[in-house]
Amino acid sequence: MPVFWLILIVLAIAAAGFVVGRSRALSSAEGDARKLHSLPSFYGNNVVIKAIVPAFLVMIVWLLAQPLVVASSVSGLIPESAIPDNSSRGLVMAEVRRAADGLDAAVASGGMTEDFARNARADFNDVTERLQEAGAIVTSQVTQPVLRAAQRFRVLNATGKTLMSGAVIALSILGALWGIRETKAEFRARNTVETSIRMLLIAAASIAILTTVGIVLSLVFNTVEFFRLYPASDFFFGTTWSPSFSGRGGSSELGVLPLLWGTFYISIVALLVAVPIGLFSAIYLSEYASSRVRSVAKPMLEVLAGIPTIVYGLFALLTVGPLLLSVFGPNGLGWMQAGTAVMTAGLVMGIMLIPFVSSLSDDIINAVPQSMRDGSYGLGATQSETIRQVVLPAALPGIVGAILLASSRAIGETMIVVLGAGAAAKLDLNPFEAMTTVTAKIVSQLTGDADFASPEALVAFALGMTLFVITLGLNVFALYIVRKYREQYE
Amino acid sequence: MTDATVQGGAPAPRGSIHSIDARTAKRNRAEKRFRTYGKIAIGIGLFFLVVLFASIIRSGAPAFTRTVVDVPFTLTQTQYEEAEGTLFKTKAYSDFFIAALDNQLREQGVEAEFDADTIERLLGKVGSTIREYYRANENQLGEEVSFSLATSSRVDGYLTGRVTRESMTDSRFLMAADLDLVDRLVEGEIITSEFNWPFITGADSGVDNPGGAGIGASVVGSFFMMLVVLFLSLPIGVAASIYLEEFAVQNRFTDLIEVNISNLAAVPSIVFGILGLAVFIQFMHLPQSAPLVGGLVLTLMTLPTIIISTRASLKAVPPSIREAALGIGASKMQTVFHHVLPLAMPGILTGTIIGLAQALGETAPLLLIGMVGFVARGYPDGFLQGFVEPNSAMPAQIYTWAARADVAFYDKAWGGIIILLIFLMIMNIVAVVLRRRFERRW
Amino acid sequence: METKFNCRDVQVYYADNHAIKDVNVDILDKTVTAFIGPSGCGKSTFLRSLNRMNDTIPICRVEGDILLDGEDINDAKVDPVQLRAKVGMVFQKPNPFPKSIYDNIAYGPRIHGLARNKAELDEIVEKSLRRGAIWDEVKDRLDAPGTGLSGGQQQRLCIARAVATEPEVLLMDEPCSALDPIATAQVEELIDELKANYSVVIVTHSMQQAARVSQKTAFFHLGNLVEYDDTNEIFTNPRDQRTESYITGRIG
Amino acid sequence: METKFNCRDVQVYYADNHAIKDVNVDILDKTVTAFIGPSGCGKSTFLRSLNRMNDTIPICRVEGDILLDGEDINDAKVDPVQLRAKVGMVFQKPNPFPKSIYDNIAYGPRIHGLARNKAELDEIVEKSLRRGAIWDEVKDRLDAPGTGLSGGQQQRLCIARAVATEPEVLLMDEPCSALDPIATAQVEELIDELKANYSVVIVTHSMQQAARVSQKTAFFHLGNLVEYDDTNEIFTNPRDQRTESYITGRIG
Amino acid sequence: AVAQSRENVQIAGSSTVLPYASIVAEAFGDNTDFPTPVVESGGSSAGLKRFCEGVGENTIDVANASRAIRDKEVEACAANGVTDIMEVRIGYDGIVFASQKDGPAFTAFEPTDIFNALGAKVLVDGEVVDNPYNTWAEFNAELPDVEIAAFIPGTKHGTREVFEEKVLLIGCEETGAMQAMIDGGMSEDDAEDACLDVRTDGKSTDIDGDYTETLARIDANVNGIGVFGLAFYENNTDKLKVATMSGVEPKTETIASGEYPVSRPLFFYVKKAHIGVIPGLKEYAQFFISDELAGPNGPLANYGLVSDPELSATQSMVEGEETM
Ligand SMILES: Nc1ncnc2c1ncn2[C@@H]1O[C@H](COP(=O)(O)OP(=O)(O)OP(=O)(O)O)[C@@H](O)[C@H]1O
Ligand SMILES: Nc1ncnc2c1ncn2[C@@H]1O[C@H](COP(=O)(O)OP(=O)(O)OP(=O)(O)O)[C@@H](O)[C@H]1O
Ligand SMILES: [Mg+2]
Ligand SMILES: [Mg+2]
Repeated sequence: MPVFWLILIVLAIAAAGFVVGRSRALSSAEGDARKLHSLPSFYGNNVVIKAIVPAFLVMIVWLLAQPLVVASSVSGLIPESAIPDNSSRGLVMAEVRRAADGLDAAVASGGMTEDFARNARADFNDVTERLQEAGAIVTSQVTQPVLRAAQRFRVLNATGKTLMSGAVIALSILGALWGIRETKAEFRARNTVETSIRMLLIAAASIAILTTVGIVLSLVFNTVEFFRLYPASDFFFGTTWSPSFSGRGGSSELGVLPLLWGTFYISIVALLVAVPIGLFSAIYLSEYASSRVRSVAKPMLEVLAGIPTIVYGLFALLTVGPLLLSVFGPNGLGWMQAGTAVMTAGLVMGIMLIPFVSSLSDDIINAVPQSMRDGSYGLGATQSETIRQVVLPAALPGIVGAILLASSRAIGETMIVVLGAGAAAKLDLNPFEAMTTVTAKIVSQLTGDADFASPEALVAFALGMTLFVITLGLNVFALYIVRKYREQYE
Repeated sequence: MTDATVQGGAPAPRGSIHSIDARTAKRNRAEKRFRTYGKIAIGIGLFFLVVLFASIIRSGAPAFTRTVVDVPFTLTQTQYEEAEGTLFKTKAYSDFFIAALDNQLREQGVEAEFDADTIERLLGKVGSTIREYYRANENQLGEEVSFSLATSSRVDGYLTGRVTRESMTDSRFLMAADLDLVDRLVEGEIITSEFNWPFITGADSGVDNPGGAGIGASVVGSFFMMLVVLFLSLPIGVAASIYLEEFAVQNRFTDLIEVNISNLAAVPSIVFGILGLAVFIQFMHLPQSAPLVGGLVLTLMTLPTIIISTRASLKAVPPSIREAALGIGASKMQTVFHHVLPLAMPGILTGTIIGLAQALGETAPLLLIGMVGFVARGYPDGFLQGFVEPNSAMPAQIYTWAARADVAFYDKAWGGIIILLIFLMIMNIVAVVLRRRFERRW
Repeated sequence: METKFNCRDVQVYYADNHAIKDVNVDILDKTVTAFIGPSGCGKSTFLRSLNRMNDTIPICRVEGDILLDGEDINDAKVDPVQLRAKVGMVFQKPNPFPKSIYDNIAYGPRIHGLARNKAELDEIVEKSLRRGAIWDEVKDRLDAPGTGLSGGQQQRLCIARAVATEPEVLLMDEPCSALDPIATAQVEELIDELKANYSVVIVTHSMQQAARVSQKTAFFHLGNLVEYDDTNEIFTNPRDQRTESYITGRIG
Repeated sequence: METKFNCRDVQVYYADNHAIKDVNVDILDKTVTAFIGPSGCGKSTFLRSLNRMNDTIPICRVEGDILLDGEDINDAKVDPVQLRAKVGMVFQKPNPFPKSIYDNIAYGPRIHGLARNKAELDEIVEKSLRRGAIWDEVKDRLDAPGTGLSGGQQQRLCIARAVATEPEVLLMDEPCSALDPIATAQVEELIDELKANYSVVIVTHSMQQAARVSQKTAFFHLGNLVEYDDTNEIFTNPRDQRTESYITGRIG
Repeated sequence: AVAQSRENVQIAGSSTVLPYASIVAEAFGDNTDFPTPVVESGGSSAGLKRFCEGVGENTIDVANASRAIRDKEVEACAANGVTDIMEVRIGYDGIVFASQKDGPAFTAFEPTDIFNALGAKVLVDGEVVDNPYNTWAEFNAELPDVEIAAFIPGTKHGTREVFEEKVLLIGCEETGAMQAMIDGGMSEDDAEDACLDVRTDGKSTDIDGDYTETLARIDANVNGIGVFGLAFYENNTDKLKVATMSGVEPKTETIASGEYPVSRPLFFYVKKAHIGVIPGLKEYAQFFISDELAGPNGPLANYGLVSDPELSATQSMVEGEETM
């Protein structure tokens, strides 16, 4: 039975369980819902949860486990001799799977009867041909062991699926019955249901942790490998970043400091653009603008967040860079040598980040109760005084969140840096110099042509890890600050 | 009385409310300045938006027209069999067509110097269109069929002004002299311009075939990815935020989760690609280049944005609302879902809009899970296949086009950006309308 | 009269601030109990302890035993939700939901399943609004937001909302502070009516009101329960000197 | 006594709801004026019109002339900020800022530049808190947030906050609703003291309070100003039948 | 449901090979009944890394590379069970120097000019000093008297290697700087390394993006000179003019004959274990290097690939599934 149908059946059982649970709850209270501990629908939902959750859990585990079990048992059918020298058992198994799929397709398309498929003692050419006719992709002649294995594979899978269907449906019915049995007036159905929801919420929150673990794990091995090849002290305290193309044995200097400095500098410039503009936009939109203006301007600004960063990169390179150059360049103030610089990238990145600050802050500012503003106006404060001294402090946690999000985005941005900031890794104070960031280098080292086992390529993982740890530190600090200055209204 | 006066002090005479006193004037100026800053800020934002839009639209417009050669053509059964017998079949079809066109033009006595090579240079990749047609309509063999076949990108460029005789002096793809023939054919209405439907509906093409490039397939890819992102990141993000903000007790562990989430926001997107490759493809054996995997990776990337904004808006709901609900015997769950969440909805939707917009425009993580490059697989066979069949995504498509040598792809890239922005706006409209319905002050 | 609440050695702290000290009191069923005392003495704090509303204030800590019908409400087994459904509350600051007037009232009955259908719900809403003495003012605008009402109207809306869920005990924190005399009289009438089946605790600053509506009165001062007795006794024959000073208007 | 506010044909609408109808009234300087009337009759609405607080409610529309010292406050030239500095307000629902108690009070003086230095500001804060009759309760916790106070404390904090900016006119919307008799008496004393230099308008539901503190009383009913006269007159000899019904407790 | 068998050939690797692979993949889909292969970009490094991750359907079948696989990579492959690897050379990529069409005339270069302009340390009056030159004319009067502004491939690019080996190193030797360095007490290896150092004072810019970026840089700088692939240049003759190297103009013919020195081979690697398992894999490899496609008149050459004179050897190697 296809999984889709199985899901539908379980859902149907659950739906029936809901109705039964609900009505049983009502009848146990002689039709008077008030005598129940919880709303009747909670009793229904309790049954639904019991009918669905264990059944689906079993189904998922089964679906994950069955291929493994089947594969290991089928794989035993393939003698060592049937595995070509350069191949592996795994690849032959892929062939088996493909042949089994082909048999399925052939049966479905009528090119083969089920009997024939199961007991194809016929010669393999015929089978191969029939499979090909049925549109199955058969790469070469189906061999004896492969065909046997494929047949066994089909049989096992079919049995497995039948067993699974039986188990899942039985479990679902049992679950529903259990839920129905529990249904009595004094049963705390709401609490049970809410506990389940709470579990779900906790599970959702732990995804963040899992992601972090995943990231650390996917970075850490290569990072360790990198430090085996390249001294950590040179990496952390080196002031030069000049990887050489590893083809020549390499005399790379991979000091992270210039990259960190570039990251920091460009992000600061970007935030200096985005935070004031974003914050003032948010203030204007939520406090001054008419609702018409607001309803148009806010989504428009949000479009800025959705323009692909490559467009910003090109915008930096082709428009902003030359513009800055004409003012600060050799023909102007003489501070700038080329169009690509920290300033160029920072400015453009700032533009991209405006909606991160403006839209979120606007929502938060809007959520500050009107009575706070009234209190201030009533004392003769101007609107700006009210905003600065009453509304903004009240909205501070949210605004800090928005700014953190924007800074995170600034740290993680690549395209704009690559195109706008130049690729030079430099430790320099002049914002009109070209610099580059950790992220840009992660991408470029990872997507480069270097030997993947060389420090020049592995450094990408070390860079990722370093950035991860540093931002972690910054976030701890930010959390501390927010806790310290938080003001709670009411 | 006097005592009170001494204590309270007579109010400093404040004068008429019609004439503004010095201090108020000063404060009003500050107010005005503040307000002006706001206007300037919005102005700057919108100004850049307009500038960006203008340049996108200007650069992208040419992608929406194409030039075609309209000619009747007959392919015989023998020619068909001959072509099918070769390895590079489409080339054979193309050659037949060129020969036929050459003949036809000579018969018509077109006044220009040309030979088969000239015609080859003028045409785009016509072979596959012709082959596809006859493979599907074998009964048309020997009949005259009228084809609209794409010209080469240089002819396209010539008609839109990108290419001139001067600019082609050193090119071996189109000789300046070839343009005489183009002029004649345009006069004879054999070459015409039309709206570039294949661009909107088609899939990617090889680097030597800009005329065949379309964004359609990757729009579908992005669509499926966004479905995954929306249906995973929104519920998970909101659920996580609710747990952290409303249920979790403040302790080291929740602090850890909190810091973790903000930290995830700062993880470069390509690192999510590394994670996705390791977890979804290598560990979970999900198919490569599939929107499902892309969607999962982008979900992980979008989650922090949604969580941070949702938490901020949950925090902003005044406690009195919660007390009111709890006070009449609502459970915490009911309080949150019935009262707090609706009030936090605008912020949640904002987070969703921004998060999804970001996900929609992101290329880097897709680089590692195989959605960037050449994924010209056309449309998926069905809804569920849409998630697992190899496909590209709009930003990835744009990114690859922008890197190609032929400038015609550059137009396509900008055209693709226009489509992406249209997609983005359609996606946003729903959220923006919803958000407005939830907005209220209390 | 049975005891409804049985409070033994109740202490409440806001962080370090010891707001309620050693309070022992028995609150009777089918009785109106008035809490009086100067502003800031802990009336609201104690009231909120009775249905565990203080749980929502992170810095707040409650100690001692509070038994409702003999069961400890602070027991881990107790579901605060069920407790609060039984022990309803009207807050000192009116806090209508930012929803329509109708939905404000209907919310409680809906989550507690008090109405089988829309007609019954309509009926409950109307009855509650009438009992809250606000029906006439809002009957034409049940769809208008509850937050767009005048201060006094909001207060009555909150009373109606609390009554709609039919709690066994109703805690009212200065329910008439923003009401005119007539509305006050109507609310007092309601309290009187409720008394027949329920237990009502009311915080008030008006001695007259306390004297009018309550059978028992508790006088709080600086976190201490100074005196608890029949209302008559308290007002005519206070035992503690502080009580006397307060009711005669000498300490605040 | 000079006229402070001169109101002619004032109308206030909330969207379609005609909340204030044709109100004509002269509010005198150095006088306490009481607004009385049943809940929802428009007292707060009218009070808020006097310092243009209704500007902040988008659906609210005010028509007619309101002259302050002969100058139209709704004139385009008028800066509402300056107006509100002159005409201070205590709201019906206490709304302390989410700041420390000190900053709550210091906020007004700071923005109006009433203190030259920290010492002066400290002095103003202390004086205002004393006048708000709350100094003793909070003097040890000036750094604690204003939102962590009891209901009555918050109300007094808001009174102190309004007084700290030294307005010429003080509008008080039920300033004593959450206060015990002693605190009420202290606030009434403050009002009395303010009267010497300022004009005070107070909304109250307590006839006694109106009678005690005010020289003039206005009675509102369903958005109309029914009667406006010397307080004595109103309470002893009301001209309108509705006034009489109200003060004798027959209509609400 | 997820454990479906893969039907398409999955390819990843060098972005230099990507254009050619895309041409072939499209034609392969159009001319056969196999599904169009998926070609991912991401660099030779990432491509080979994924190639070496193991055998099986969840790994790629073909890795494109703009350089030959390294021994260490072969070892890493073997460690993961990827042992039988077919190396397929598809042709050569010519690397050219080009400047703005309307810019000053840089039309004739010698490697020495490039070295003098870009080397970190050059030989001036017999001494090795930090590169002092600001304009081209300062060391070669025949070159225009304009500011040096070069855009060279970043160190992530395979092109960089060719640039270093075939231009800088030669220039270094020819100017005598290398000898001077060795004379100054450096070992030969150190001197070679020093020759390859590029000045960091802003006259030379590393480009980490692709040629489009280089083009954009040159568009924005009249005096700029950049390094491009031949194919890219040929597609943009309207914006760029190309420089000769040692008097030879870069063309597919001159590069194929070896007259023009700066070029590199391009490869793809096939996992032999996947042949016969992944439908169309061998057919794809054969199709790629068929005369019709990779020959001198095929679409790849037409696009700018310098076809391999020894193509037929490669063809028979693929036919026989010979591994490295
Ligand atoms: N923000 C608002 N939006 C819509 N209607 C309102 C709003 N505020 C008050 N009203 C309505 O206007 C009328 C007058 O309200 P107002 O607040 O002035 O009454 P009030 O006299 O102050 O009453 P109370 O003594 O209860 O505070 C009432 O009917 C009220 O419902
Ligand atoms: N959330 C809080 N955080 C800190 N302290 C609080 C909080 N709420 C009340 N307090 C303090 O606890 C004490 C008792 O406050 P409570 O609100 O119980 O007084 P009350 O008797 O209700 O006064 P009122 O009549 O003014 O409402 C007061 O000193 C008050 O400042
Ligand atoms: Mg209280
Ligand atoms: Mg009012």
